[in-house]
Amino acid sequence: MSQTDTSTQAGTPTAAVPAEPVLEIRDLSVDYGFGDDPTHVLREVSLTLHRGEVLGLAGESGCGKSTLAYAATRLLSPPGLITGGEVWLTGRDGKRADLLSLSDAELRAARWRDIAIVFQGAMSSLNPVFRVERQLVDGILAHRPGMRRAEATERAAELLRLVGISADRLRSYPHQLSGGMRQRVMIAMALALEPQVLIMDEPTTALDVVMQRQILEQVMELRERLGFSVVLITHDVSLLVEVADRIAVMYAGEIVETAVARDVYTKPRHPYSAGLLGSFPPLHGPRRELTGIPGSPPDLSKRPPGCPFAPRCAHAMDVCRTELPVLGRTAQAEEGRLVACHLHTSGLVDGVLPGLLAR
Amino acid sequence: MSQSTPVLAAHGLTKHFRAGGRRIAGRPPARAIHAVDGVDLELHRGQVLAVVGESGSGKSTVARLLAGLIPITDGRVLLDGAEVRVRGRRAFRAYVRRVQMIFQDPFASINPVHPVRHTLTRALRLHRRQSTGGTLRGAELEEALTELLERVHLTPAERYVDKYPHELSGGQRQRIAIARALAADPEVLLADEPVSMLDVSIRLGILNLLADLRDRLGIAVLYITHDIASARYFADRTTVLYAGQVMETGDSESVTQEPLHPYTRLLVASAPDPDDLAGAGAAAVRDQGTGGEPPSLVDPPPGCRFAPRCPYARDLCRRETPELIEVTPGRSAACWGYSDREDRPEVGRVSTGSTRGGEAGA
Amino acid sequence: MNNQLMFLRNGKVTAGLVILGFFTLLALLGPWVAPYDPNQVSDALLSPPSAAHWLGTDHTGRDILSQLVVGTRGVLVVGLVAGVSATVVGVLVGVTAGFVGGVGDESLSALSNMFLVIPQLPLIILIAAQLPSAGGLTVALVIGATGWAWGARVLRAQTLSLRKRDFVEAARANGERTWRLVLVEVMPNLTAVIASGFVGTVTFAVLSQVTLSFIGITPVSEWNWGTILFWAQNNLALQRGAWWWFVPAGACIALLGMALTLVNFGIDEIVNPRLRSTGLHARSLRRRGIRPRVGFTPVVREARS
Amino acid sequence: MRFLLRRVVFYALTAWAAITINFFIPRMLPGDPVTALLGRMQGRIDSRAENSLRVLFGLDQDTSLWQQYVDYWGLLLRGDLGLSFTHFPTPVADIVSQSLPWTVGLVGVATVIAFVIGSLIGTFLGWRRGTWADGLLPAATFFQAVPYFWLGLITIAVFSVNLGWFPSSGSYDRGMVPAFTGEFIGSVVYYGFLPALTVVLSSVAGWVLGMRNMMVTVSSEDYVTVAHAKGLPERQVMFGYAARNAVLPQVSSFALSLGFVVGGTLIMEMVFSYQGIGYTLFQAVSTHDYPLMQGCFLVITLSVLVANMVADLAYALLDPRTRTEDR
Amino acid sequence: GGGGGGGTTETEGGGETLTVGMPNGVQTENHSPFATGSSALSLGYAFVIYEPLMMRNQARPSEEPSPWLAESVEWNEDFTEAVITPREGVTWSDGEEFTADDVAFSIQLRKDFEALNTGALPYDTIETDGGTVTVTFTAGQFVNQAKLYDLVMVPEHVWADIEDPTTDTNPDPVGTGPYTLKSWTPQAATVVARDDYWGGEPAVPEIRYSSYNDNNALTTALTTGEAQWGWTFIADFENVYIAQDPEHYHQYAAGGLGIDVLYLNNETKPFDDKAFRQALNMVIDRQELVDVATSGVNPALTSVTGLPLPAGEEFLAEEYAGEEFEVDVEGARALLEDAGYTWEGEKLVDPDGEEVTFELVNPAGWNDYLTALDLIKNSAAELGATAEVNPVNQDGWFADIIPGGDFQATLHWTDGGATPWDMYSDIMDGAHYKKLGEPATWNFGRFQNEDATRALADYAAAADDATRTESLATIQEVFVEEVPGIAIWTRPATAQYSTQNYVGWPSEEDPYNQPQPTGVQAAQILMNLEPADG
Ligand SMILES: Nc1ncnc2c1ncn2[C@@H]1O[C@H](COP(=O)(O)OP(=O)(O)OP(=O)(O)O)[C@@H](O)[C@H]1O
Ligand SMILES: Nc1ncnc2c1ncn2[C@@H]1O[C@H](COP(=O)(O)OP(=O)(O)OP(=O)(O)O)[C@@H](O)[C@H]1O
Ligand SMILES: [Mg+2]
Ligand SMILES: [Mg+2]
Ligand code: NI
Repeated sequence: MSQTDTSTQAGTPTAAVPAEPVLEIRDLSVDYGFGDDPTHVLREVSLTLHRGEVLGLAGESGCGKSTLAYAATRLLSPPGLITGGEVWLTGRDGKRADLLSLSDAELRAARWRDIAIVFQGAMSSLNPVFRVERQLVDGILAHRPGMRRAEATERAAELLRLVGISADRLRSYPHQLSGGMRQRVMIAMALALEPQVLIMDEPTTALDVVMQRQILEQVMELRERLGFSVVLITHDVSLLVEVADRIAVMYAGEIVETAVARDVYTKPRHPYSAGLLGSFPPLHGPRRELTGIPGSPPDLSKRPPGCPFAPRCAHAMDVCRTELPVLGRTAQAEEGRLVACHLHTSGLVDGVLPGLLAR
Repeated sequence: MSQSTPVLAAHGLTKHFRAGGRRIAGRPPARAIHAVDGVDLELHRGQVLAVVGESGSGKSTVARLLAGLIPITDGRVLLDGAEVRVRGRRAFRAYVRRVQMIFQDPFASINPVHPVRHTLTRALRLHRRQSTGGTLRGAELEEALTELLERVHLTPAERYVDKYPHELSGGQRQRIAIARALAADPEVLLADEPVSMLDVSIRLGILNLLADLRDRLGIAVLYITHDIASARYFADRTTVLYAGQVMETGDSESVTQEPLHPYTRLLVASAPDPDDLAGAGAAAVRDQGTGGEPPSLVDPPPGCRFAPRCPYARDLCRRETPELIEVTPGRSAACWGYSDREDRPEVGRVSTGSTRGGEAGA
Repeated sequence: MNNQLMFLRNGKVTAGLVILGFFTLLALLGPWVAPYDPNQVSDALLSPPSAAHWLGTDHTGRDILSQLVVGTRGVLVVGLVAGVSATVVGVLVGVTAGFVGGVGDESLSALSNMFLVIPQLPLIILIAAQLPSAGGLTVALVIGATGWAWGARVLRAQTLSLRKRDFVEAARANGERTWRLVLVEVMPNLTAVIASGFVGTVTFAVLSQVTLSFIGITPVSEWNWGTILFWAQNNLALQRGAWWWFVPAGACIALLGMALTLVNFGIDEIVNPRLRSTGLHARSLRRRGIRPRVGFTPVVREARS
Repeated sequence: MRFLLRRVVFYALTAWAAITINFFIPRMLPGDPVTALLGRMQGRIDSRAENSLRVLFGLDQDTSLWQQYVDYWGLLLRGDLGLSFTHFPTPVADIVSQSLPWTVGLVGVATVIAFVIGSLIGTFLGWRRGTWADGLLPAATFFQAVPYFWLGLITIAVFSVNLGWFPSSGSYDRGMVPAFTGEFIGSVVYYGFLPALTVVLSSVAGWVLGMRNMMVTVSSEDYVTVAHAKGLPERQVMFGYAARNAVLPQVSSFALSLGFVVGGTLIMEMVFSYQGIGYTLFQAVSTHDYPLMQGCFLVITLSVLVANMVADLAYALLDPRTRTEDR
Repeated sequence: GGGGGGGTTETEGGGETLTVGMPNGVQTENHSPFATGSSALSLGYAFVIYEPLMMRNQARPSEEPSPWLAESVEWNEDFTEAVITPREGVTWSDGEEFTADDVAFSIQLRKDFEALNTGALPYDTIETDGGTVTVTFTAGQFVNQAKLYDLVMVPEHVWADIEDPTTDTNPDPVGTGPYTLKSWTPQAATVVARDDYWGGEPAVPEIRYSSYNDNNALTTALTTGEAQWGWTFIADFENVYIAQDPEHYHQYAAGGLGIDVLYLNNETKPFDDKAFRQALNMVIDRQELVDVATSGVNPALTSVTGLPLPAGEEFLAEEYAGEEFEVDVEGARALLEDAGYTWEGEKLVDPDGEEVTFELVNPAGWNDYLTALDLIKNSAAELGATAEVNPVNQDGWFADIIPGGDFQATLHWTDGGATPWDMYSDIMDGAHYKKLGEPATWNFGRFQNEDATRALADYAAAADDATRTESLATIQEVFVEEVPGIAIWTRPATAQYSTQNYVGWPSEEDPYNQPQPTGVQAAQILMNLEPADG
């Protein structure tokens, strides 16, 4: 086990936890497979997004981040199946609705207007046979039936300028744009109706760092201006620490820790979060020794009982192997932090906690 | 810095791809993609050289040129100081016995239809001889196989030899790929983004493995990445590529902490850095208007390739291509700012890292 | 999961294989299990199905069931030979073109595109009609010689993409010989594509041969289902109301073709996993009232298993 | 532009190859037209007349194959396809131009109908995957494998002989003389209905299956999910996004399948006594009428080539990527 | 519907249109009465536009021909000269008068253009002498008289200007016949009755010649009534055709003198042995053959001479009158035994100790022939001989097998003609003899018998009936004794017609000519038709 000594001081949280939730995911469960033996990918996941907030969703590949995002919008493709839970979305008009029990028409209406999503494969999210213009416009017109085409086109041009692309690109086909531009077109498209919530699933993984920064900064800037909330999904924790207000760490289909971004970085509570942070080298500051996490992620279709991280956890106790920890407050009852780990939730004495996790 | 002759060195390495599909016989290629233009590299035993640069900067092309997989347009590759000519299969095999490549994507670089045993024994039989001289087989082969798997920490070996790639995790696959490269007992490993496709938690294992091989076996490693932080962590020296040309080279620590070239600065500033929450360094560079995209590699204009995006660029930069200039011992940058020309631009000495070191440090 | 088992779990494939197996058995045992000699003339001229002749007799009193049974071999052999020869040529041309690239690729794909564009059946008729004896095997070879292009084209595309895959490059970087690259590294990855091309060609070959027999270009003495239809048509089976003479052979052809298509489905589903999932569980989904849709994930709040 | 140029070069090459194959095949193989002609007449021609026929057909002079080839090209370039043996002395060009429009019309219309209907059904099946609609698949595979002629003959037996709803043969009322009148066109449609129906019936299944598979593949593309996420109406997603992209590979296989379609037509024309080019070719083949054979095959190939070019163009129109990229 | 009964449409003249169907596929516009395969010949409308010199009754070949465009044709003693007297008062359809010059010109055309001389008549001189035309030949034409009678006449004033009559398509046909061309499409040609025809006005005002792609399509058209006159082989015609409308549908098979023969290769085993040829001839059941293979259409041969009866009645040698074929397996076996054959088990072994096996070939697709071969195979089995039926490629059969004698046994037809000479000559004439492998025009079985060869030559050259009778008796004797080939069945001219609208067709009861629409007899038949009552 390792010890980094980056910081002992918690920086003040960038934002005090705002009171008003826009998106509340409660006990969402998702299965893959229609057969008799489906894979339970998400198990009663709960997550709250507040107004104006950037919530980072971190976790390694395959832990169910995208699944969560897609399920919350009911966009999961077959064989995905939502087997339980609620997704409460507060619309612009202040009405709250459970996305999972809306009718098709209501859901269609809510989509894009209240909740928009930028996909993981944003490079392939544009229809290759239509011009950018058409793809921007049809989304607008679908929700604003009264609008004239010319107006919609005008709006589309405006959106492109918003993300830093000149309006004459409207006449381009997707393949004529570079990866970064396509990504930005997608973001522009997602912002077309000024939604309440913008979900971005690894919007920059395929891009290089320079481009990544450009795009993310643009989004953050727009957020300031337009005041929407963002769910940002990535497995690049260092990126999240930098841009997110709050971070939720996922592991094997479950949220194992949520806290203010800075806290996750400086004071990870869950052993997995700690391991994650010990896996990437810092660009600046002293070179610290990196340990990574031993073992490999579990196969979601063959989940052992107990804490899914137990087999890789250096601090696993007997109870970890038999009993599934639930997301709850830590023993110290830290503000704004929830952890799913027996070390923290089962009320153990502080002294027993390993150093890093006790900080 | 070069204390000894490098195992593998490249001088003026150049690769032009034909643009616009196939060439029409008899006519000179109409347009060429200048993927790599006059790159110099040196790989030393027991050292890791990182090559960083954004997507499309020619990193993979350099690796493939060094591995002899594609013909060189211009320049020389020297193995132990002797120029390499890989005409013919025998010479090629002799060469790859000493210089091996690891591919970026462990999911794609291992044939899914063959078990691990096939992948590795092929490599062994190609490159190793039996003690009696014949092709490796039987018990000796088995032994070599076990030893190879152990070298990449896949133990116990029996558990893995008969698995198919799809039964292995990404990290395990990448280890198989490395084992395959090690089968030849190479002196040089060309690792083309060996971890970019892997999970954060697994990456480290692979990088540590490579570091371990370097230390134990004294292998020279070319580590290609676009993750500049990992270059700092893992490589002894770092070379920054931009649009097919070397922008800067030097020991990793100083290249990342005190970048000389404006491009390197941009790169370093753009990398996500949890310790720089205010984004000061990034903002500093960004405010200078370094937006925009890399230049087209088809018939690139004269002058510094970074000039169009460079906040300091002068006429000189747009006119003449700068050579690598040794700024401090062991560190060079291809930027007119470090020359002694009259009309040189003023690049200043913006440091992105060390100034804020205290903030992040304990 | 094991690929082979996956293949068999698919109901369509199983159905296809069962039908194929049945016909193969008939092809092998035909002459022994046929109740009569298919050429044996009898007094029961053009009689409808009866206990003695399950599928009735033709205009000279020959037993149709026997003709059908004995004719199975001719059909399958032609299908097989044409399939094999077309596949071999297709693999040679396609894989070579895909692998060598450059001028070689250019000319080989031009060649296969040509063969694709030139209408096949007319060409086959043209050639078959000129041959001194257009027996089953000859026809099979002609079909093979003209029918390889589609497979070659698909294989070329696949090889092209495989060639650029890292594992081929990696093997090359390891110093493997080219032929080994092709045979050991590339080809096994093409099995499904080759198999599906093979099955497709067999279907085409069977239909072509039956058609050629029907229009009388191949010797009508070699029993196959097309020959039966030839006799039936020339003796006005339909006008005489002798459906038993006309319908079974056609149904057999369609059934065989259907079996081959079903098998191809299965292969397709292996190649393209997106085609797989729901097909398997359609019934249980309907029972549970789930309609899998893109864009609207079904929500079922049922007791968790 | 390079894309188009490449295609044009390819088509020119293919045309040349087709013309050459077409010339050589009949010549390389045994048999000669006079004996075939005598055979066709089964004794109605005095065998001593054979010699006069040889003189007539110009088969008695020995010119080298090369010379014949050169002559052949010379004639072709002048638009002269020679004189038919069996319809002696009608120029092949006349026979061909008399029958070609019928085939093109019937096959063209039927194929397009089959393509459209098949693609629509396929779109629907692919979209509704996993529902009862999947039950149609086995039926589709059955129809796909039914031999053309068999289906045709059964349709004749049922619809014209038994029910008497449609004529069993011919392309229009034999009492009519072609003209652009409503009556005549009505007759053409009436006579073309059954043949077209069989063409559609036996080829529609292929399009259904192809389109369904493509729909399934395309439905899981990101841009389709995006379209849903945008809250677009289902029809718009289904047709504008999914089907619009799924149809692209269909279009290119449509082009390539034309060769097969023409093959099928040949049989259809035989069965329905339709006066098309396919049947003419078959007739020419069985009588060793080289000039006619060559003419028909040539024209068939060239029409398939032209259709391919049209489909290529359509593809280029439908898929903006081909317009700028090479290949 | 359009199919059923749609073919009968009222024409302006009041009568019904008569639809003739032919199974010859799509046509190209060519009204030439000369060009083989022209639509006019193929569909048959040439024969209602152009007419022959004399009208023969092909159903009764021995009957004297009746005058048609010629009042008479007189032959000299040795049949080397014919004097033709044209009919008076005949006009061409363009109004010009039909004259002796037209006759001379029409014959001269055949002489000048070898390609038009399909009868291969050895013309010498053609001269007009006032109202008559005298044609001389380089050899006696007794057996070829019919070929001269059948020549159709074309107008000199039209054809004289035509540069190459062999290739001319005769776009605007002018003839003496009862009809003129009205319209032409690739599917059908329509002709209408002339009102100035020399023989009076025909009852059928309009005839449509429809083309069908094959026998089946035509059969369907005939059974549905779409076509009312045609000829094709309809298997089981009673059920398939007649039964559809027993009152009106008829099929008439007019037996001529042509037959189908199983040619036996007289120069290879086993048919080089007369005994085996005779034995096989004795076991073939000719009635079964016609019943099974031709659905009873072709009349069975009864006379041992192979002559079709009753057409050949008067040519029958006294010696063989009333002698009929009989299946006699016992007799055949006895005959074989006498000739030194033995049996090993059931297998027949020839005197050399070899098993007797042979191959029966015919083109694939020749349905009736192949069925017949199958039955013959079974008959041979009764003798213990093993036969095998081997369908071959049609072209190969025509090109190599038949002329080169590359077979053991194969079915082939003989020419008809006005006398049995054609039939016998085709089977056994030594004059046609060619070595095996060299192409022969007839006598494919390579039969050589000096008596027969001489008798055949005598018959053709004879100037008197007595010589002819004598020669014919010799010929028949050789045929019966030596069995050069095995006569199978009569090859009649068959046609189907409907009496729904018109009556007066040739029939069993009124065999005034053979019933097919494609032939010079068509004009005669049409002039004989009358509207049906009701
Ligand atoms: N169609 C499917 N059928 C079965 N399992 C699936 C399917 N799609 C995803 N999964 C499984 O669901 C789990 C979660 O997948 P998901 O895509 O949500 O992960 P993720 O966290 O977004 O990963 P990444 O970082 O790679 O995008 C994975 O283990 C994956 O194997
Ligand atoms: N075979 C090829 N033909 C033509 N152009 C090529 C070829 N291979 C690479 N290129 C071009 O050469 C340039 C450099 O490519 P290279 O793959 O070396 O970049 P890279 O630095 O490895 O990028 P990445 O980080 O995305 O892997 C790119 O512009 C690429 O488009
Ligand atoms: Mg994801
Ligand atoms: Mg690369
Ligand atoms: Ni630790």
